[in-house]
Amino acid sequence: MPDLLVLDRRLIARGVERSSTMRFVFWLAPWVALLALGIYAAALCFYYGLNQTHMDNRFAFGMWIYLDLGMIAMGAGTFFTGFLVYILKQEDLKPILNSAVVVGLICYSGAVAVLMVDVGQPLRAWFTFWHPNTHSMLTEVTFCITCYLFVLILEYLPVLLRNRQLRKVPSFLVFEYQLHKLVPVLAGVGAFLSFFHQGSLGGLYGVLRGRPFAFRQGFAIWPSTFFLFILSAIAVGPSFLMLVTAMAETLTGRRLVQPSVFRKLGSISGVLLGAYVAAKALDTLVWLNITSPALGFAPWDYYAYKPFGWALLFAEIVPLGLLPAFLLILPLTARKRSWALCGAALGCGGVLLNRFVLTVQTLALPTLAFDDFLRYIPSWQEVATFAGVIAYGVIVYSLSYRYLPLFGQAKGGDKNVSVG
Amino acid sequence: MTGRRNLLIFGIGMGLAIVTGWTAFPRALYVRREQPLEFHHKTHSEKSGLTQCDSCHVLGSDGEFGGIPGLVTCAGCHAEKVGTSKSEATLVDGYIKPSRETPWLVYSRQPANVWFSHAIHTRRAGLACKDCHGTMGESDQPRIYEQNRISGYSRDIWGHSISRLGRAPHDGMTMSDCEDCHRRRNVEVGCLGCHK
Amino acid sequence: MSARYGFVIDLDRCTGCGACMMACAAENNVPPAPARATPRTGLTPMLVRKVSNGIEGTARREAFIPIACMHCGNETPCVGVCPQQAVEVDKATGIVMQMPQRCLGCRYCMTACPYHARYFNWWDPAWPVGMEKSLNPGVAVRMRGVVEKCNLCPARLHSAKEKAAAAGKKEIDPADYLPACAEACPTGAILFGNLADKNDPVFSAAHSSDAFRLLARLGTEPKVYYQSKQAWVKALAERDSDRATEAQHA
Amino acid sequence: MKVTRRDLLIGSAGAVAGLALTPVPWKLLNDVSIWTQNFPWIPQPAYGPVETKYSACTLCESGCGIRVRMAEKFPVGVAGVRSHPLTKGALCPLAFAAHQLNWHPRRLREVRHAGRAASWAEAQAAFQKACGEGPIAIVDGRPGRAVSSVFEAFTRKHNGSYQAVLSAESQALAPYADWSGVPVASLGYDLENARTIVSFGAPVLDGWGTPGRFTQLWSERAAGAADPQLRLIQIEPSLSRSAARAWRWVRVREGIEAQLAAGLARVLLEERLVTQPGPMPRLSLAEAAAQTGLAPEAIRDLSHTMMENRPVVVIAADGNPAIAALNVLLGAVATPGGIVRKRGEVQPHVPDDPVPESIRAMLVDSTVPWEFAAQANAEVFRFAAWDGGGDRAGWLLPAPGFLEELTDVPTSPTSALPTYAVAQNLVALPIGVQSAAQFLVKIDPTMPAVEKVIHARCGEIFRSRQGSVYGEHPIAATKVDSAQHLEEQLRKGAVWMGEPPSPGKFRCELKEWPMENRVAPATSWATAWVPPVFPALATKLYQESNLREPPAERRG
Repeated sequence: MPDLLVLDRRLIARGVERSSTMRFVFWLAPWVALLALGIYAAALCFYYGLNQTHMDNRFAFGMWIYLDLGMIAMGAGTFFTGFLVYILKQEDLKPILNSAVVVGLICYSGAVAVLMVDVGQPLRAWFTFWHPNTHSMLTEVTFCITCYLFVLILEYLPVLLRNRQLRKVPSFLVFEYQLHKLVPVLAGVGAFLSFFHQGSLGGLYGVLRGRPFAFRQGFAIWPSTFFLFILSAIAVGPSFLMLVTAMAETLTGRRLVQPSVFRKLGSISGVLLGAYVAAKALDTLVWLNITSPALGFAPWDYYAYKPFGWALLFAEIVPLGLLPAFLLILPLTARKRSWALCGAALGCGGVLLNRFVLTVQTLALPTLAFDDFLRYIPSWQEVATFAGVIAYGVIVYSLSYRYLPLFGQAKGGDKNVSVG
Repeated sequence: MTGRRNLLIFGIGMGLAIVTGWTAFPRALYVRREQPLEFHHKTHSEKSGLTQCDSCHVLGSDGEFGGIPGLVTCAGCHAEKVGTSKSEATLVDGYIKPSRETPWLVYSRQPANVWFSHAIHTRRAGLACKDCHGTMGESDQPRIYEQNRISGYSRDIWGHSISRLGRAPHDGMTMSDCEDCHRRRNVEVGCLGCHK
Repeated sequence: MSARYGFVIDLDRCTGCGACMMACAAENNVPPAPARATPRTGLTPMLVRKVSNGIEGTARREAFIPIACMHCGNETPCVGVCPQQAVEVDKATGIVMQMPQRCLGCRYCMTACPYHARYFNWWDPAWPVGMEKSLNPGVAVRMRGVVEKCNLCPARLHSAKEKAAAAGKKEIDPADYLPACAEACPTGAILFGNLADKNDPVFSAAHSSDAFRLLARLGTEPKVYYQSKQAWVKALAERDSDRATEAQHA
Repeated sequence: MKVTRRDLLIGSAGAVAGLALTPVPWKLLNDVSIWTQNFPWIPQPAYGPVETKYSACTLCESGCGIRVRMAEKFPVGVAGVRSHPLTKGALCPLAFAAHQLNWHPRRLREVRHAGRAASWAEAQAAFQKACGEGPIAIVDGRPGRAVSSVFEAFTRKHNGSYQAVLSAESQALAPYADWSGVPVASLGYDLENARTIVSFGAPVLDGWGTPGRFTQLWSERAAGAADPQLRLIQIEPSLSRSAARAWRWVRVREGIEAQLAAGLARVLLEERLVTQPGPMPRLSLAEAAAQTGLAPEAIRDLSHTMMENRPVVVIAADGNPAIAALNVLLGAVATPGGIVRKRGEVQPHVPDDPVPESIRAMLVDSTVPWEFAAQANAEVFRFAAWDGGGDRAGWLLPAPGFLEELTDVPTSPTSALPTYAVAQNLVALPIGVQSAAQFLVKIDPTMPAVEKVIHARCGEIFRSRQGSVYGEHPIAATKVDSAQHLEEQLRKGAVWMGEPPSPGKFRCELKEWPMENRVAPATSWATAWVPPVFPALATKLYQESNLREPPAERRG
């Protein structure tokens, strides 16, 4: 125990004050427990197979895919801020960059982990690289996500290497310095990769000719959802960063970034969200009136089944699309932190709802004339596995915050209930 | 100074790994097993005057391949002990008398998910046995059967060179070997053309 | 010349006995259900579904629709989506082939199939002790965690090919290749043949006025045709709006 | 020089880098994937060559022709035989997985007495003792077989009685037998010549009679057509498979078949729809209508429809005499398209002996349905290949399973033509398993062996010079050169079929209209299926799909 204390102290950067070791341990404990539970649930799935879930032949994708899509969308803030800072030279966003990298790393590694549980034969997953089917959106996703995960790790390294202890290793310093010069390039590559897989995640469902509820016309090989996903992801990415940072701020009770950064993120989010909602509405109209009828599916059929009525579509576009866009654009509300955060939350909610509709509702709706609407409730193993990933995220973020300079060298001590 | 030392240590670790990986690993990967009997293709073809493979490894009228001849064929000559070898005793007392089929270890046995038709490859494509089975027919003692500890496959499937470089044409029976041959003869078959 | 194998199933002749399902499962070494399996987690490469005209009382009519893989010939939904080429349309036969040994079990193809004709191995395949001796040598048992479906009884095509080769013929004798379900049907409702061959009975049957295909408007050109003289059965081909409004009121 | 922890770290880093340049990671990755493709715990099918045999299914009395694929001495596939004259390649759904039955968890392999393990010797001794004390009875579920005559001979010799448990199809023919004196086994339905078939709840399209015979007739002449050659009218309370596919479905109340028959008879007689007069039912049309839940008009229409295109024949689900009487009234007895008498010498249906009040011991053959309730206080010797569940007092004797026993297959009850087939023992009998015939021969060596009886019957058929033998290609019996050859053919899976029936030959007298109220036995979709268990794959039909309702509890 004592040497744990010593180690903990040694790892914290000089001149930075963090909460007491005990307090930190208490904060982590429940999350570690949750993570353990998640690992146990995943182990069950590996050992007994996917009969541990409540997915079935008709609901072949379940909660995991939905939340993967959600997480990846939220993680979009990383590559996008990187893109803004290094490519569009928005230097003033730099302070949140490190934090953004951690968030991205968590979202992507978490998603990949869950995917490995989700597939029936993880030991053969590498076949995708050996025998890739270049026409498959999933191949695109797999390649991009894996590559981007490496990029994220490379982006994370310099942050990691600035840890007080690691700095002591001279060669590491050199390495970090070199790496740092590389970061803009990485940001560029990351942006490129992410643009693509955010898109291909959307394409995943847009190409499903056999599921007219999800099927969309598009440009070249990409259905419209491909572009909508990119747009929606980069729209709410910054919002999510706002939320995370705000959360960190409340938990640590410290100002971690300047309000100006918040406002900037907010306005970017708002504008993009507005654009997205417009595009989304247009796309919906085209689909309802042209695409779907052409495949022999009456639009109102989709919304005939409760609880997934028209309300869902409305909610996605107006209260969770237009409204947050305004909240984040209009100076009146955008200047107010609370309103801005509220807008950010709504925006994220809207995109999460969009992912839900595309993954879950698509599978719940019948295709054959003599089929019925399907129901699916995830099993505890599914929920636990995912909860484990959330816990993993919290743990990684907390550790990174405590031992690494996430928001520049934020000096000064923590105030109230602090966790970092 | 330290830099060079580190480099040295790094190199040593690397060297060790490479050497073991190329020498010890292949040995460790395969378990070596004896055939149940000392069967000599050479002796049998000389004694019986049967030189054609398919005079023992028959092809049925509807193209079904007989594989290794059953005990009945052996019993034709070995109903009683011929010679005094230990293996002879095992054959007669261990298998023929209790009429137990000989548990041969088949070097070229493909997994259950592979469908290979000898009829198609010999009759239609006109391949010779040795094109795939090499000089099996002239063997004057049974090879040791090497079985992959993980996949359970015979070593003949992967081929004897672990790197698969510079192999004899008939050394190796992996899917890519089949594909190569098909590509050379531009024979196009789908997955289920060879899988079942 | 390349064949286009398919079915023409006469729904008026189907009594829903289930012989096709049993014959299919036995031929293809499909394992029996574990205790927890349900109609939604089962393995039924050939599945007979019961449908009705939706009326209660004496006016009620019921029919049975055998559903196997439709072997779609255009924009085959499951082929494009598979990330590692575990599904392909065979050039020589038009069969949509599913390769369990290549499959990683991502189930993307299952979400892509509008006919729900693909099944996932949720459990390890298991038979009562000794029953493995009753397995068909022509077919490999699939492992847990992969997708499987109707591959049109490849084992039977294999032996047909082998027979042809042994006889020195290039083309197989059509009589030698009949999938288990078609062979098993006691009323001859399941007609199997080469849709590309004008002299084949399925060709004329598929082009008869009573023939239709399920969700034809998706444009996937399924190679399984259905046939019925009854209007309400034909109406099941497409998902029309009445049923939706029906559901609205329900 | 001193090796520090740092050195170890760097060294192993080097090792990791080095390994990447060796086959280790790559070959392992590959082999592990191959391992996932052949998990060791997944069963492997047989490897050897496959041979095809022909035989007859013995799981119910239909005796369908089957083609069996064998690998490594065990059946690996069952299919129908197109050239079979009666079943024409059709089988019931369960038959396609019948080869799994011998491996069923409920398979009996050891003698059990009062729920505990026992030996054949004990069972033999016990039965011998019982025979000594007498009287005994032998219950046969499928009369007319070679073994049936062994049973009969045994009972004759050891002051016992021979009892037969008849299938619903045979029971339905019993009234005609009573009225005409023609044995049930000699009667049959000439469906091929009928043009209207009225089924009183008989599952004519779902396992009734011989699978394939009527279903194919129906699919060729009736399916889907608005005005079919062959009209099927199904009278049933619920929309069964037969009702769903019938030309007309008449929905009636439960258990009022007799009343409806009476109502129809009234209309037929009053309106002179039938030529010959018959006894008038006591029930008035109004009463019949009230009890059946149909409008009088509906009953009148129905009787008119029945007469519209003839010949018409009525099929009962069980031995309800009122429905049989309807056939007599319709003139559907001893006429083409009705109830006919099979031509030639059919294996005599062994008549039931009168059952003594108290029976010392009862030997129940494995062909008797598991539900059969033996007479109380009799010591029961039950032969069965599978344990149907429920704790049974007395002896449970492991009988041969699917294809494990040489037996003959007499004519299926509904058939209009006599048939004869032999089922070979294609599979070796497991240790500890014995058929009832073998058991009896052990007790009384003078009993004829089944082989002998079959041989004798083949001789009779050869001498009768009737019909044809349906092997790969049918040949007239007159062309068969010897009884020996005929027997060989049959043992190889061929089936003999006699000449078509000639009209007349017997009459049914109706003194008065029979009015017997009985509730037809509930027919499950596998009632004809005698084994008390289902093949493992049957789960496809009810558990893994909604095609069929789950079978009753006793099913394995």
